[in-house]
Amino acid sequence: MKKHVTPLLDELEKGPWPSFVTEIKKAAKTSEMANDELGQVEYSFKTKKGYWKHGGIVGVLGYGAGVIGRYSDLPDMFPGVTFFHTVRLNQPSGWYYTTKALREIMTIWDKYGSGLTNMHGSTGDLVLLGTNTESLEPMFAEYSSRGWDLGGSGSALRTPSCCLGPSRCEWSNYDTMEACYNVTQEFQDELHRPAFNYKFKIKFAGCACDCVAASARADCSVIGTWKGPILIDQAAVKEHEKQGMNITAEIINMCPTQCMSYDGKELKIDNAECNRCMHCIAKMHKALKPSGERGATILLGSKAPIVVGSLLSWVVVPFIKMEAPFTEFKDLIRKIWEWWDENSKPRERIGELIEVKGMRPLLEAIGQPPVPQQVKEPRKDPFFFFKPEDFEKVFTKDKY
Amino acid sequence: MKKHVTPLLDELEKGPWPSFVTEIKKAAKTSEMANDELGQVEYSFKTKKGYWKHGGIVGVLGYGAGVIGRYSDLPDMFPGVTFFHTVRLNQPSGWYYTTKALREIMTIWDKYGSGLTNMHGSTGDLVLLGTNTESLEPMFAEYSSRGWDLGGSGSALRTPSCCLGPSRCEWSNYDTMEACYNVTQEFQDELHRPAFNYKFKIKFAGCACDCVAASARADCSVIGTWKGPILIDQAAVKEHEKQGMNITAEIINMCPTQCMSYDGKELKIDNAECNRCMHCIAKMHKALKPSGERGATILLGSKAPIVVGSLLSWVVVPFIKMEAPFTEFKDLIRKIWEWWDENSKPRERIGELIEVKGMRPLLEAIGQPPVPQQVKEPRKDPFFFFKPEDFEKVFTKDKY
Amino acid sequence: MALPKRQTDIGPPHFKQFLPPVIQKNYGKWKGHDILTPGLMVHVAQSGDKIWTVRVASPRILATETIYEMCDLADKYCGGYIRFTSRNNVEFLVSDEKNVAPLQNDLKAKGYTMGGIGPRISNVVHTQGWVHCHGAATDASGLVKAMMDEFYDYFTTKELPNKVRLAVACCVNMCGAVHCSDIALVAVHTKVPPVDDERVGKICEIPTVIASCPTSAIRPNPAKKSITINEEKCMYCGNCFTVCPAIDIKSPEGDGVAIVVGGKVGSLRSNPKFSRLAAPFFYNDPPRWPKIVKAVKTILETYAKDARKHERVGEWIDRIGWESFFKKTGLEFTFQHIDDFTFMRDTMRTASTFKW
Amino acid sequence: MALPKRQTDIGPPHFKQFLPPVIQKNYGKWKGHDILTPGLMVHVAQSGDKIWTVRVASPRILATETIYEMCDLADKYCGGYIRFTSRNNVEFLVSDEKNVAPLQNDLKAKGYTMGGIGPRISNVVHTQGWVHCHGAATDASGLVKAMMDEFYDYFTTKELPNKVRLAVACCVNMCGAVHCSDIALVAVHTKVPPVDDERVGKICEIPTVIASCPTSAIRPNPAKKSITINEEKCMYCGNCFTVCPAIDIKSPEGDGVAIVVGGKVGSLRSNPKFSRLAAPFFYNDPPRWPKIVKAVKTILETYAKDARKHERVGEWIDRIGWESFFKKTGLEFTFQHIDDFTFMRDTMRTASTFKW
Ligand code: SRM
Ligand code: SRM
Ligand code: SRM
Ligand code: SRM
Ligand code: SF4
Ligand code: SF4
Ligand code: SF4
Ligand code: SF4
Ligand code: SF4
Ligand code: SF4
Ligand code: SF4
Ligand code: SF4
Repeated sequence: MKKHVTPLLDELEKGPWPSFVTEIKKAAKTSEMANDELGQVEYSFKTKKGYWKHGGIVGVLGYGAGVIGRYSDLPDMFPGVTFFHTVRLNQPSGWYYTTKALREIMTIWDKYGSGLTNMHGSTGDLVLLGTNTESLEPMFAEYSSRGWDLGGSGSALRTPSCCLGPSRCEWSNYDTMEACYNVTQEFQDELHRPAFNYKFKIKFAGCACDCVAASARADCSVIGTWKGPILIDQAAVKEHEKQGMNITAEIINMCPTQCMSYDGKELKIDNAECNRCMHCIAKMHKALKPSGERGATILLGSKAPIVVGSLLSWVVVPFIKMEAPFTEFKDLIRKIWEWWDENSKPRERIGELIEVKGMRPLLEAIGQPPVPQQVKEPRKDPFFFFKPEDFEKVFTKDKY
Repeated sequence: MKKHVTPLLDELEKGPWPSFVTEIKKAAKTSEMANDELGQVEYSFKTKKGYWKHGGIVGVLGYGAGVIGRYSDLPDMFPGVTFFHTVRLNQPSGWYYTTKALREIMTIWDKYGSGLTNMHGSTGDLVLLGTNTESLEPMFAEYSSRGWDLGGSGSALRTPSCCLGPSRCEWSNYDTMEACYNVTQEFQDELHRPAFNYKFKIKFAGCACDCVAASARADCSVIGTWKGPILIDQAAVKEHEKQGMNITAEIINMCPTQCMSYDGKELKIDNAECNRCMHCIAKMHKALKPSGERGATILLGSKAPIVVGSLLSWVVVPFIKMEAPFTEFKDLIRKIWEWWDENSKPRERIGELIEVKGMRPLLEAIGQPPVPQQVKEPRKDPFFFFKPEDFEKVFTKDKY
Repeated sequence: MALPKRQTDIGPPHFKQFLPPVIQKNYGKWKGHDILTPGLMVHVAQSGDKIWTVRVASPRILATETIYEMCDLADKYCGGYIRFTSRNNVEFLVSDEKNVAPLQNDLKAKGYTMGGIGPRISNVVHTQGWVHCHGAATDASGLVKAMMDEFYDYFTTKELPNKVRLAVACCVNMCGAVHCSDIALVAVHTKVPPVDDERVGKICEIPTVIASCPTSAIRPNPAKKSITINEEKCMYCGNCFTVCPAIDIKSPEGDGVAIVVGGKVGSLRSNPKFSRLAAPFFYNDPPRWPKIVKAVKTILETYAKDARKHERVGEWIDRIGWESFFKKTGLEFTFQHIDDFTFMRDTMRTASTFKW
Repeated sequence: MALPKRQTDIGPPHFKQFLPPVIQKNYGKWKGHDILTPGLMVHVAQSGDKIWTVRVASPRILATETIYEMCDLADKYCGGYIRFTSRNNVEFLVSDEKNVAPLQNDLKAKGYTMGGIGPRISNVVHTQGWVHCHGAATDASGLVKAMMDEFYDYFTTKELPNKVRLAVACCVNMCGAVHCSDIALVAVHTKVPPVDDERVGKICEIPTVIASCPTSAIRPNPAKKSITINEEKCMYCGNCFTVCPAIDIKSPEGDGVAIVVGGKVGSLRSNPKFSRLAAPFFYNDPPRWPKIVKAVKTILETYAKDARKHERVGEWIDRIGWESFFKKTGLEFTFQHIDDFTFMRDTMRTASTFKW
């Protein structure tokens, strides 16, 4: 095994933060692939350029997704990375593992791959970093026989992910972990065999804190929320104060709807005006908690900038019950896909399509009425479309 | 003269608000035109439809602007309005008149037109409502010989207008009235002979109250502002309080930058943080006033919705001195026009063009540097253009 | 009679000659003002000089007869000076305090309406309507009269949290400031316009017609030397009609009025704001459009009751949220309220933080 | 050796088997939590049961060797349970309080970094970079390491007004949450990509290439069975390269990194926000990109000093205004900061209300 000289990368082993270079070197001790990966990365640092190619589609039999083909541009210099595909293993909900399971995964990986991983990828997968084409089938046999399946890639449903929700958090408004598992199981075909016009991501967050960044990077963002008042433990309010909290500055003045008051004795919330932003609850976590009916808000469309600029997800269904077996949610997703499929062009995400077509056809397709909760503000320019039935149903009402 | 039966319009002579129907009837007593106008409007009320045509271009010799040709669709029913053009007389700055001047204008109008006016049109002109084609020349001779000229119309500079500013208001940061007059005089040719690709409006407001709605309906909005601290008369603060003002609720809490404080004794302003919104000054007008250097912010682009949706004007020059003879401002306007002229398509307003081309070419054409004051927030998507000189001038600086 | 000698490019007369002497003297040197009544204010100069302003409502369409009468009053009490405001009210400028009350009495006697100063409704900025414009989908003066009869007290006496600027536009060209008014009416068409192919060929410039359409609904129809309108894409703005009269946008059955709210132009407290859709459509119902007036009244009174002092309509709505606005006013939220023009993305809600 | 029997469409294993018993028991019945130190928190169930979480930094690229080591620790102190966070930290889940301190000591001894909980910097969400991606305009892991060495104390000890979420993306595809992070780096190309006409014809689908361009800069070049790029319109996003490798976007001289700031995804206080441009371009300067790190540090420290408690970076900037942000950080405002993409209109200032 050729030892690469890596003066630039060596610099990145200095300093207190854990070093990815050290990790690559660890793997390079036994893996030719990892060793040449080290060499190629050093060369990139030297020349300020990447040397990876996309390649043809590679994968396992019967699947169109789960493996990203990757090839070095410099196979002569770095033969170990001539092929350097990544494998996306579908992580368990909430990224919980037993050491037994984790060791098993790693042992198989040491056998077939570079020994390098991403724990985890941005979408949520357990990413195995670098293997060659012929290893894919046997490796998949080993993983799948032990209960592990591949995640998504390409124009498919992407591996859903979730915050840890009810497993360790007091604020989860629905069972994010079960929802993520159950929905992933339901849509195995959509996950493994790209049949969409582009990718579709689902992320489950238990509350408005959004610890899985669903609102910014999921075509479908499921954000838990509730319908009842915020319960107040006045003694605990005092306790927060005693521990140094300036309740007026930190809570009252920061409440976005200005629906709270505190006179030094009693904390009051005008619940009808509260928009459930979670600020007071999160910061005064010992004193306040939500109550009443639980469920989620469904938002659609967020994505990265290409092609029309980055989008955040938009409220489509203000409130939906999220209870196993999540039938209502699954039906909704199916209707959304159907409409998306019928109307989109290749490489058009759902958010982009909604922008092109408008919210109305989507809402009609999924059977949702228009409600002000969907908008931050109504339209400004008086360029609106009417359908004949609007006149019959709406504008002949007594008030029009 | 045929007396029209006007049961619907008669309804609109009831009620306390002054009635336009009464006005039309007044004029109809002596004017055949006004009489048939009454009839046609009644007919519109009955059939819920307007009956005016645009027509060919009409006007006075040597001018392409100032008259709007208008013809009835129902000349047989209402022969008096077969021709019913409007004439736009350029109002004096601030809409001040002597009765002598006003009478003179009206007398001429009684002679040639319907006796109906709009005091004033939305752009600001003194609008004379309804005359025929052959009256235009003699009428113009009478008006112009007495010192009155026509306003703008069509693809021309439109009649500039201004708030009354220094004539009666304590807050004017520059002489809006003189600026409006002087600039109108300077650009007589552009006003009378449409040579632009579309209309161009200029409105002058003396401060951020914007009493002439410049920010929403002028291609060029000139909003007065200042650079010094707000002077506080603490005794007058007390006076406001005594007269019932809740200083905390009405002033402190409403200051958008939260840069004010009041402890019941002294009102304080952190002037570096003040954005000069005028709220505290306007509501506590006896206690507070601006001080220091005066001038204006130049904003470009506002317009009504067609074609790209309504626009508010955008800050282009954060601060400009506005002192007679307004050379700097006039040069700026000329440069803006030049760029607009070279780059726009027919019927493309300056705001629309800026949106198509981006701010950079405009700023470069008028010699303005980019400054954060021009934006509410920087761009989000990393889709930016670079020019070679940016690397030379900016990105080779020590910090890049 | 021979005509006087014609002049060109002389521009407007210089305003100075029209200013009352006290203004000329104190020009640019005003110290402050006091709103004494809804129809009367006084401005005080640094010199101590004062000028009283009596503001009078105007229907904007004025017959010369009325203007002569106003001139008479101005002669009697104002030294022959008079002005109009940016919202088309008339202002009598009184330099001598003694003249204020007699002027007010005389105005009252002659049936004039004083008011509009301070935190209340002033005159309605509006457009031509059936009185004079060719594209009008409603009448503007009629709507103004119907509204202001109803809101009369808000001009003459009653106070509101802040100024409420009303506007009316008779088509989406919006000649006025409808797009940035507290409460405004804008007339809309709701039917795809029929095209008179023969006339299009004769009187219209086809590329201009095609370019005029905000939604790119117009395509050339070379066979007929005309154009065709894609019915799916047309949102009846009438801009094609503006550039080509052979496209007949006006329809007695389909034309009507929308209500938009929450706009402003000044920068006090919050920046200028666009008006946004409150109600997408009311059938034209002249002469008094009772349902529209009622809807506007509901909005106005909900604001009057609910807003904090100095909050403009749009600021109030921003504080309570649009979902509360619809709840409190009882206005129906429809598909039309959801933006589907270019800038939809900025109007959609991106969080679960709304009120039920 | 024979391979085990292959299965398909089994999906991920059910998570329940991976949950520590105390979590299984108290699932969905947690009462509250306390952050004890930056690297340690405890969650208390309604039942009174507790679980301690020790959070450890990870470079995300982990060799199996390291994972085995972590497994050993989890076996020793956590009953064999371990998890990863949504920001790629490792969490050791301790059910028995007695094990907390020994675990911490052992972790320290082995050189692990504990921290990231509470109002401070947690791990950096990032992408592949030169390590694995074909379009990368920089390296992601390298930038992360360079930054986090500098901000180490903000992970382990120092407090900030609120959480500060850092992210790095190695191209504008932004695999991560750069577009909504408090402070993030995004790599950009700055040169119009040369087109290999011969290869385009062979390996690319021309209509897809044309459609891929956000600015419509690409036109067909039928003569060469290729495409041409309009240099005026191209903003080097590389999307054409994503769909067609014959367009060579990567350039050692032209590639570099921009800094964006002020984004967030949660809805506490204010709605989710997009990140916005703070600095458009720094040349790639591996291995430690010192100027970028310095610029980020300036932003971070200005925020730390200036923001109110609980304010996120974007909320702080919204309060003080972007003009103040540039003034206080000393970052240069350039033409690139002014939006010239589709949604420019919403980013321009529409009032004279700014700070000098
Ligand atoms: C591995 C991963 C980054 C990472 O280091 O974690 C990744 C890597 C790639 N992404 Fe991504 N994306 C990854 C999460 C994301 C995310 C974040 C998320 O899913 O939460 C985004 C932003 C959200 C979104 O979907 O918009 C993202 C937005 C993109 C885009 C832009 C899509 C768009 O509509 O704008 C592309 C471009 C494309 O699809 O052609 C892309 C394309 C790619 C490709 C496939 C490009 C390519 O062909 O080389 C990258 C493969 C790199 C490689 O070396 O394996 N990746 N990509 C992430 C997936 C790991 C996993 O499965 O867990
Ligand atoms: C473990 C994790 C969830 C998971 O499934 O993995 C998690 C766990 C908790 N989050 Fe989170 N958050 C986690 C990612 C996030 C994210 C997502 C992200 O960063 O990509 C966000 C959104 C950030 C944003 O808005 O851009 C997030 C925004 C919050 C907030 C809101 C902070 C704010 O005021 O804006 C809270 C509430 C708080 O801190 O007061 C919160 C609170 C919490 C609590 C206190 C919830 C609880 O009661 O257990 C947890 C410990 C807090 C801590 O780490 O300081 N968590 N949290 C994630 C840890 C990531 C890490 O390693 O650092
Ligand atoms: C008379 C007046 C309305 C009024 O009742 O006061 C008016 C009347 C017309 N406007 Fe206007 N506009 C008038 C002020 C405005 C304003 C307000 C302003 O100037 O402050 C606007 C909005 C601001 C703006 O410019 O965007 C305005 C935006 C339009 C538009 C839309 C322009 C656009 O770019 O979106 C058109 C359509 C056009 O130009 O073809 C238009 C076109 C028209 C035409 C010429 C349409 C036509 O050919 O019939 C109208 C002539 C009506 C007539 O019967 O004379 N008018 N127009 C106003 C001019 C009087 C004056 O000179 O003082
Ligand atoms: C006479 C007039 C200027 C002119 O050149 O004609 C004028 C005159 C004054 N305005 Fe105005 N404004 C006039 C149109 C406007 C407009 C334009 C419009 O309505 O189209 C606005 C912008 C409205 C908007 O933002 O949409 C306007 C927004 C203000 C404000 C800001 C109110 C606010 O808090 O938002 C003030 C300050 C105040 O009232 O405290 C103000 C204050 C004033 C003061 C007190 C200024 C002064 O010291 O003299 C004047 C008397 C106030 C009053 O009428 O209540 N003036 N004022 C206009 C009277 C119109 C009318 O007949 O009612
Ligand atoms: S999103 Fe809410 S429920 Fe989920 S982990 Fe974060 S705070 Fe808990
Ligand atoms: S959840 Fe948010 S809106 Fe509701 S009371 Fe608390 S801080 Fe206010
Ligand atoms: S805009 Fe300002 S200066 Fe002009 S009249 Fe209004 S308040 Fe006075
Ligand atoms: S002018 Fe506006 S920003 Fe300045 S102190 Fe007064 S209220 Fe505050
Ligand atoms: S709003 Fe429309 S119909 Fe009314 S005057 Fe203006 S252009 Fe004519
Ligand atoms: S009415 Fe408007 S939308 Fe319809 S075709 Fe004409 S221009 Fe286009
Ligand atoms: S951000 Fe770009 S270069 Fe980096 S991993 Fe994603 S697609 Fe590849
Ligand atoms: S790099 Fe981007 S902007 Fe340039 S041609 Fe390719 S897709 Fe278009």
